[in-house]
Amino acid sequence: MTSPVLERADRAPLTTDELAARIARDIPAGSYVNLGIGQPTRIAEHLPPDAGVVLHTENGMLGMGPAATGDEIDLDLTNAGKVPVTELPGAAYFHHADSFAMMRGGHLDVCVLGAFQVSRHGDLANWHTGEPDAIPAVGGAMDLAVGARQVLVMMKLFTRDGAPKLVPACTYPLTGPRCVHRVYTDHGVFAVGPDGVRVLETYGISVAALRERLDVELTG
Amino acid sequence: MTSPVLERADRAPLTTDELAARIARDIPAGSYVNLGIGQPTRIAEHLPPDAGVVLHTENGMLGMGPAATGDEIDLDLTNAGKVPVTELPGAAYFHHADSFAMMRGGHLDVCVLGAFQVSRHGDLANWHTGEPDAIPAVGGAMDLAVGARQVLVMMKLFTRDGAPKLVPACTYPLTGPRCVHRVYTDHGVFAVGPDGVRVLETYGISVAALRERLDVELTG
Amino acid sequence: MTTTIAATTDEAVAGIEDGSTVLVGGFGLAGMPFDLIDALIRQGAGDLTIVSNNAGNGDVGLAALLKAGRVRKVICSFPRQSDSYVFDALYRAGRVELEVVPQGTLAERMRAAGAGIGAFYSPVGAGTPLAEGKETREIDGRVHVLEFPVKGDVALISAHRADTMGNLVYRKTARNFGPVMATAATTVIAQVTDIVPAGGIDPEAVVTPGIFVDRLVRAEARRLTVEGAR
Amino acid sequence: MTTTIAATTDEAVAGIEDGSTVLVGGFGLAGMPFDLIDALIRQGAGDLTIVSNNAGNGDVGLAALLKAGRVRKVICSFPRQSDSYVFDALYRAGRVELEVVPQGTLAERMRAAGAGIGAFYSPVGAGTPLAEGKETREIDGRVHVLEFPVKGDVALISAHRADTMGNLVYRKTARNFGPVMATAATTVIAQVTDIVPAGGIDPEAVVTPGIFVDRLVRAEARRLTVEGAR
Repeated sequence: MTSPVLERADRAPLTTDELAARIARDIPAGSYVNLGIGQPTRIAEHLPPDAGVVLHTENGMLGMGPAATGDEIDLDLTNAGKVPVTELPGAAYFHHADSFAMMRGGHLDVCVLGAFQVSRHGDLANWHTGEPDAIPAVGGAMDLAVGARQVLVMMKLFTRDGAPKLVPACTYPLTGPRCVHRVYTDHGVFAVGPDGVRVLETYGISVAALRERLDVELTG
Repeated sequence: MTSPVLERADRAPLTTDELAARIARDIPAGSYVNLGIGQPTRIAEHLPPDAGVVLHTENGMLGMGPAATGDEIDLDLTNAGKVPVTELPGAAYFHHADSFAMMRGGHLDVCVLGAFQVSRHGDLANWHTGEPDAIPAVGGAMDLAVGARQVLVMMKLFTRDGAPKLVPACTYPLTGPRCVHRVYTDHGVFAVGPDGVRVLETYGISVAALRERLDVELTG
Repeated sequence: MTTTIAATTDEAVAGIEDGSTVLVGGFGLAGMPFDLIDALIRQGAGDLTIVSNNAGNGDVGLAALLKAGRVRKVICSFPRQSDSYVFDALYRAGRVELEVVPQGTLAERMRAAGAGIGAFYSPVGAGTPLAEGKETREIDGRVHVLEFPVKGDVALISAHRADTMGNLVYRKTARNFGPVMATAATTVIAQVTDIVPAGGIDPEAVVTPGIFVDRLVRAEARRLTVEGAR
Repeated sequence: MTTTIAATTDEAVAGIEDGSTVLVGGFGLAGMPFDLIDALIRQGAGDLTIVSNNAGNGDVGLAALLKAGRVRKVICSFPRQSDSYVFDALYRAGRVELEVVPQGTLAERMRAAGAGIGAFYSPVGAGTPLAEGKETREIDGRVHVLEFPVKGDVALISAHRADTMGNLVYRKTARNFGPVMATAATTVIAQVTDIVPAGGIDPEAVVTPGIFVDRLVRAEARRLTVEGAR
């Protein structure tokens, strides 16, 4: 039994803030969550303060608060994007080996990552464009991809050139095979995995039109 | 070039306290040391207070002080033999995985262990008598045997029945192969290793008499 | 998910199933979660595999659980102690299985379970009877034994103080196996003498972050005799 | 052996040899041992392999060491940053080698070096280009990659406070790689803002026990700009 698709072709695609808010709604109260560098960090602004979500940053902290401003700025306290942040009551610090043990050991409930491409089976490509002269830099991307119990991707569904980023198979180098559970995009929300892609919601486009523009079979 | 044997056939074999004092003399100032359960713990009493030797106990502490007495007794603070001990200034506590990582990683300068048998190549047997109805119990013996940079054994040279405990090959189950560097006994001090056994000192027996009673070739 | 605070130790151990693997903290009596073990005895789960450094002292704690006949197997480093007579009798009667693991390997195998390490090579035990039947590999001229994770369904641990987020600090050498067991079980239950509000523990001094702790319960510190500690 | 306290950073880095592998703490600028790196530049050792999370920011710290031409190879997780222009230029000119390692694997490989683990199987990187040429093994239905220790001849780290025994505590997320690097090098050199007498640090709160620290040196805390921290 699958729930019916929420089809919202009548409205505009989600803005980045709307998308962040949409993802925030799916994060269960009391979860331990890692929000990847870039757009996913904006999800924090949409988490209800009483939800008790605890943010992890892989450079060694649980209980991370919002970005620091003014006198709060302390360069010994940054997030994984090296942006100064704050500390909430009940925070804890730990070293890098412990922090990544926590991730790799499956203790985080959710992580949300950006992506260049996601395959219909949940392969993730988000660390390398494959361009021969690019300087490779992986950071914690591969660790995050295998670590959390639920790996969510936040991305635009199409590149600037209109090419889909939800693909039959990634053409960019992989970050991790079959690790993504859900893909949240401006045009729709998708479950991915062994059974392929199921559309859950669309925004500013119909399921029929999505079928035209994506090169993957859509169920749901 | 080897130093001459210190042959003291004219005196009695070393008492346990004399043996502990003899070993203490060979522990360099400033060393990090683990003293095994039983007789080796008595070496601590013979370390000069100004030598700056730091004692490790594998149940999670550096900077262990002497046994606790009277009101000092705190059952949350024991050594590996589960005897209440004290804490010195500059101590540190850590958990078991970190404690054994420290040992296995080769960070301890010296450990001193008791033994049932040591082979001429430095094989150690100190955890199991091999009796079929004995309940096996290894504790941290195998970790200590491979961990420290210098593994010293403190034991009597002969069993109550007069059988040598420094042997061509251990007949008891091994704790670790080729891990012992020196053997300190009531009757003498021996270096063991790939080149076999070298006598360094004798007490209450001559080298010639030792050659008679031991089944291993003695050099030095 | 969020750490919950149980009103009683009985509530804290609810739902532990027959056949579970239970990691039990403590080194001898230091750090032993006595109140949780007593509650587990009342709760009734049996056919348990117990992972702990020792196999019980006197008639309390693990020894009481063994005596109640709830334990199928013990995985530990050092069962034989001066007062391990309950275990000794059960073992000699063939009523409990025993797997002896070097102490540091036991800790590291649990750490591996908690840290998502599939297996690791350790030099400890190579060339001894405890490595018989295990894969070995020579690395940098030294024989290493391949060791696999030990994961618990449940961990019962004792800490000193918690905050309401589940962050834990310990006391002296009672820390021992608690922090590593807290990472290595599906459900982690901690007894503590004190629960303070979030912010009541220095974030720099937290030993076990709350992410690892599922259930907390307050329990009075016990006065144990010195004899009992041996 | 006993931790020694150096009077100057120059004294602290004395004896580092050409061709050494040097572990350098820090995540971006937080926890970066700037004063020790400056002293290493003055000291003159070259042909170095640097293990660090990043490959330098702006013109300071690691970037300055790279600029001085002392680095043969960088092992890191994330060289490419908005202000990593020194590394970028050297790399594109073929004047520095690069080995990219996933961040957690980098930390765990150093932990293995410090913990006497010969090798370990990790699921991270399996099925990606970074696992090419590495041994793999399926464990519990999941492909794992065999990873070997990364050991340093020297580690340069920055901590907050030390006592005269060499025990260290850190500040907030500047802790990052310091504690694991302190376990993984033959000679560990720490710069700290403060050295207190033995007993001046709570034994429960020590993060790096003094056994891991060979040399300590006092260095003033730096005021860095926010821009510099990106």
